[in-house]
Amino acid sequence: MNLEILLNNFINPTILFFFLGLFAVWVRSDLAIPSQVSKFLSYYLLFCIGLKGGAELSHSGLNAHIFIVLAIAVVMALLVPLYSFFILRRRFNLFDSAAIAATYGSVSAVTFITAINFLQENEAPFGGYMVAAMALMEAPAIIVGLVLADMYRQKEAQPPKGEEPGASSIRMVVREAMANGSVVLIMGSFVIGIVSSDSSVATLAPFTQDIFKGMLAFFLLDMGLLAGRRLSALRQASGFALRFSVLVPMANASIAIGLAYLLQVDKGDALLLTVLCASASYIAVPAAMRISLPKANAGLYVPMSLAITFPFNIVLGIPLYYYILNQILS
Amino acid sequence: MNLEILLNNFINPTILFFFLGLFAVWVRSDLAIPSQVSKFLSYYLLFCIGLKGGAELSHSGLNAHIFIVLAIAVVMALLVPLYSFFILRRRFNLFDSAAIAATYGSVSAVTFITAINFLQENEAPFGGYMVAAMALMEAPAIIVGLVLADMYRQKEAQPPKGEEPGASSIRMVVREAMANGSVVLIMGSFVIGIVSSDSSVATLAPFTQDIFKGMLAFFLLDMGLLAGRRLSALRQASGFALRFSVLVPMANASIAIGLAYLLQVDKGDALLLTVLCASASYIAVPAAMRISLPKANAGLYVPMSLAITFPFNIVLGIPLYYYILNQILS
Amino acid sequence: MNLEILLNNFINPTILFFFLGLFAVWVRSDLAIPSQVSKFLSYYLLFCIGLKGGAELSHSGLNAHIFIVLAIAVVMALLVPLYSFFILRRRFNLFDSAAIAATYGSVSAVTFITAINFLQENEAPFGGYMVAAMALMEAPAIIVGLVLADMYRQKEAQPPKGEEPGASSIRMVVREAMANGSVVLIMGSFVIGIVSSDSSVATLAPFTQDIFKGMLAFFLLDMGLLAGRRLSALRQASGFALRFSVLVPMANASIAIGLAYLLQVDKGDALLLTVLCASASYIAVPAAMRISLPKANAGLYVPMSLAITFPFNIVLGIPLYYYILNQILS
Amino acid sequence: MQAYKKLEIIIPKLESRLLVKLLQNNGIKGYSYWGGVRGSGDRGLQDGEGLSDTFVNACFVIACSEEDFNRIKEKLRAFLSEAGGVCMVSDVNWLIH
Amino acid sequence: MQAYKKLEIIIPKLESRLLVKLLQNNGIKGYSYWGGVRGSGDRGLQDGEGLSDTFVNACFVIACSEEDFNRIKEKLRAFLSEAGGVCMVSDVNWLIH
Amino acid sequence: MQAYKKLEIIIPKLESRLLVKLLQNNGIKGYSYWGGVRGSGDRGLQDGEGLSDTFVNACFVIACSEEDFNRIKEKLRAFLSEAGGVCMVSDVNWLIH
Ligand SMILES: Nc1ncnc2c1ncn2[C@@H]1O[C@H](COP(=O)(O)O)[C@@H](O)[C@H]1O
Ligand SMILES: Nc1ncnc2c1ncn2[C@@H]1O[C@H](COP(=O)(O)O)[C@@H](O)[C@H]1O
Ligand SMILES: Nc1ncnc2c1ncn2[C@@H]1O[C@H](COP(=O)(O)O)[C@@H](O)[C@H]1O
Ligand code: NA
Ligand code: NA
Ligand code: NA
Repeated sequence: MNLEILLNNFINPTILFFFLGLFAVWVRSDLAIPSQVSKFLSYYLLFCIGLKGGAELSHSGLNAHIFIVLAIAVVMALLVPLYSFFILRRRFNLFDSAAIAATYGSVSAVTFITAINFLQENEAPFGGYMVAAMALMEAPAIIVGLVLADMYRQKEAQPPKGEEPGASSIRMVVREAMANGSVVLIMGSFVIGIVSSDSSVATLAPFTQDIFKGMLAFFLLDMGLLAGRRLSALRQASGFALRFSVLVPMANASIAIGLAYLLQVDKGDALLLTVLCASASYIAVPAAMRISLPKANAGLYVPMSLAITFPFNIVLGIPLYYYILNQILS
Repeated sequence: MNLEILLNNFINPTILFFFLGLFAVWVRSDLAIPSQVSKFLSYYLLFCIGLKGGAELSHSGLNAHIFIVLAIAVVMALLVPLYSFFILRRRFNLFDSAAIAATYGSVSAVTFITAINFLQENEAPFGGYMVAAMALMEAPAIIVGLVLADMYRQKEAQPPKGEEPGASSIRMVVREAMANGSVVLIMGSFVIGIVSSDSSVATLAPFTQDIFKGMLAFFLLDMGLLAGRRLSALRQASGFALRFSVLVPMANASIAIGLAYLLQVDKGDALLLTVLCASASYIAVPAAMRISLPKANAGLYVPMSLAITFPFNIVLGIPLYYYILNQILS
Repeated sequence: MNLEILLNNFINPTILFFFLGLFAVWVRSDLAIPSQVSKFLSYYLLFCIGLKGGAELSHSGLNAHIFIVLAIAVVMALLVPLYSFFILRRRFNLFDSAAIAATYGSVSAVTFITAINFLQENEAPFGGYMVAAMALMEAPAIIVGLVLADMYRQKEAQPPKGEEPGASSIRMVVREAMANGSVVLIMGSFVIGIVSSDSSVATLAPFTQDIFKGMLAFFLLDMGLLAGRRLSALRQASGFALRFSVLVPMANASIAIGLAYLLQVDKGDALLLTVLCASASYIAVPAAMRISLPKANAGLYVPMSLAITFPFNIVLGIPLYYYILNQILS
Repeated sequence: MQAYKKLEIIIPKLESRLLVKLLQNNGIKGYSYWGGVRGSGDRGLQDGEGLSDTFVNACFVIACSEEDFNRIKEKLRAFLSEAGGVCMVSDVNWLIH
Repeated sequence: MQAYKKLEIIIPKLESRLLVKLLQNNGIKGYSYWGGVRGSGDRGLQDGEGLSDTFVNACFVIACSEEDFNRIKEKLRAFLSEAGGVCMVSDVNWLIH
Repeated sequence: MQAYKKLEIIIPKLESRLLVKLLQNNGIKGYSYWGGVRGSGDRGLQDGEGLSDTFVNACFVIACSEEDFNRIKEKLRAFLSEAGGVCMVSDVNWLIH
């Protein structure tokens, strides 16, 4: 077990397809995965991961350990946006700070799935319940972000948006975040994986497992294209924003690794937990922020999480975190 | 063989994904399978079922039994809309009655495919020619519905629609119903399945069979979403409409079961025939009615078939009909 | 080895699905593969073929033979549009001649992929590097076509299109042709196939190989639909255009077969080379011509290549070329 | 620039083929349209959902001369009263090239 | 034909649901809209890319009476100033059927 | 409300990138457009079919000041005469927010 895993990760075809996407943007190719196909691929991945997680949990059963990890997950999802917000306030306006904080406090499902793929390639086991951890971490950061924005906002009379005054109220946004398509799909598949018989889950395996890796590679090509297209927006971004996009995830990962060490979380689960903390949302949270904090600059928080933090995590972060966890966990 | 099959059907992952779709609508999730992907999935299913049916028929060959079943199918497709129309006329206006009658006289390909999946899980054989039965049942009900509407319509001078007076003439609508995408695809695949060599059909199996179940599960998720979204339209519907949506399919199923018993149709084929009679169209027929009977309320006949009859059949109907057929057929 | 392969090719399900597409258009069915799905399928095929080609090349390694074939490919890609242009000029205006010449000088990826499928079914080996040959042949014909159009164009002051005078300059068009999505995807996958380990390419096989044939069949259905829809445009086309669409590809094929014989190219590679020369572009080149030669009639060059040359090649051409190559190559 | 009538027509998508025919049969050579239009009107909500095009509209934009418009006016009216939908008419200038 | 106001509104797609609600709550029964609209304005480029609808707009077309328009005018203004986007108002004739 | 010119432009989709550039280079900051537009005109039928964008159009909507319009008018004309398509110009009121 050494740093070779980093290199192996790098020349992994799934990761290489991500770079192909970046490359295509760089040479200004018209290569573009149609948006509906993109969405299908992302739903497919959630469908498979949820089902698999549920099926695995129904084998392993529940234990105290699981609840500890889930608790860490939620606590981190509340803590990260909080301290991120105060770091961000030193340079950004209120709205941007709140939106970026929510973005980094929440999670990236694709990074999570890439980490699962990484574990499978390294034949390291992990608990199916981590899928629940991911789902649990999606919404809290949005709440924290919006509450912070609300608290610090000048108490000016706000222009009513739409008819209902509470149209974009925190309660509504939170409800929407929890009913977010990705969350419902992965948690639904998770529950279906738990209640379905082993044999019936097995009959789905050619769809959910055999072609999974190929679909992921194809999807990462798309992610590379999307990330590449957002890169140019960063030219106007401050050095502060760029540093934030790498350093804060690393700090979050460090805290997660520390907690995993203290509480002796299993290696595979520890990696996934770390990746969840280190990752930033670029699908669900931006969509929520666009509505609830329309004054925040989507041209800033999306590129930060999608074009910097995401590649950083899947290329360097995952193998790095895994290397460290291997050193410190038995 | 007992009522356990009903419960087994219920906790089958494919059916559970249908409920996940309903659930997602209920919690007002933004989960939505993109429409083009939806269409692709439905075409995929028809492609596979047609090919499989054709390949099986080329093994079993033709016999008198087959023609009996096909004849029952066509007779039922003409009879059902006829008596449905007169039941409906007691409460609905002419246009709605004709459209609903056509809807229930025709068939639902997805229900049919779900029934095939059910048979495969219960390791019950069925004849490939049933695919042809399905295709044969698609159009007749449309003709009957339009002829009825025409006969009872006040002979008022109708405003010409488009240039050609016969633009939406019955002949044209019928031609269109028979050239309907689903019919052409399933019948085309069926014929290709017949003429192709076994070995070449076998090389397609990873696509047409191995991942089939997963694609079906994914598609039923979509059907759940679509059905869920139409449910709300039923709040204004009369109790009569709701009762019709369950009782008429059951009556149709009973007649089909009776005929299957009389003519000693094989168990698997009998189930599929029953399901075809009990199912109602919510794709092809509504599209045809929207053009040929624009005054009929699509907000009524689509929800009836999609949000009531379809779930009723796939959740309760299929195992129930199968249970009964098992009792009465040797 | 005899003409039976032609018949076998004809009743191959993948080819039959192409005819099903034609048939659907003929009966005016509304069967239509959604455009985004269409694009996904074409990208999927390129993804798989590229990866497979790369993986195979990394086994076989480079040798002089390879460079000879690649050189033939490029020479043919420059030569074909040149002589085509002068043939075309006898009947067509400058713009149409240049656009058709570019179309026939370039290649059709789908024809190429169908030929690979044909080889696999006949268990004939071929070199992975042929993927590179295909990619190399995409752009040169566009350059030749545009240079010819430019040379023969009256030196009239052209109205500036957009701001930049060179907006649609040859340089820009060429850059775009080389950064064309298909080229970037297949070459990128090719390179990834070369650098990835065998084991990691193998884990993608259920996606890239097992379901490949089914996806191809489904895609050819779509191609049949597209070709069928363009057929009607040919009613106005001259007999000259129709003859050109069959005879020039056959002439190109003959030259390629001759060169393959002279230079003793391996049978499989020779077939692919022949098919590349005989095929005409109907995706990349038309898109390029639409921008750079907007005065050329897309309603002419697209139907010629898509509705005549493409079917001719996949139905008759491929088995015919293969039959001949089998006779003359050891 | 030249004065023209602009028609904007929103109808059930399934009727588009017939409207195209109506235009072609009446010598209207220039028109544009797109699908995927949701909306609400007399016939209730069209939410764009479903596997068929039962609940989705199409939008047509047609620039034509006043005579062209007068020629098809009544036919359009008849078409719309059967098929549903709206037709908005306004004046535009066509930037002739 | 009858004189109407035509509103053309382009807003971030994620706001469409709220705008539909605003229309419905204010008695506007007829409207049409579609997504997939790219563009540029005060809030930068909307390139339509991405897995969410963060960078894409929707276009609404509403034919309504002058009173209808006057009734929702200020509410629309408030909505737009919060959500972003544009509203263009012009006169049209409705081809009544 | 403020008086503006509204341009509605329909061109081959493959030309959109160039038109966007033309607008940007001429200081037009606000515009919207979408693809998937079928139609018919001088260059025949655009049926939206095919794997490339060869037979599909895009529709642009631009609200701009009269000066803006006058500035780009001739450039637009030249663009359209090369690329094909139509440009319709009308007057609108912009509901300023
Ligand atoms: N006043 C209106 N403004 C804009 N679009 C309308 C209006 N009325 C109807 N529509 C559109 O036309 C479609 C059909 O109208 P209807 O036949 O009245 O249901 C609706 O679904 C809307 O998309
Ligand atoms: N002058 C304009 N003409 C046409 N569309 C515009 C104009 N200004 C803004 N838009 C559209 O409205 C969207 C939101 O505008 P904004 O809030 O100004 O960024 C833009 O992305 C454009 O699609
Ligand atoms: N009179 C018109 N009204 C509306 N759209 C038009 C008109 N003329 C042309 N178009 C659109 O502009 C596209 C290109 O026009 P053209 O260059 O004339 O073929 C056509 O495919 C139509 O979508
Ligand atoms: Na995080
Ligand atoms: Na039925
Ligand atoms: Na060629």
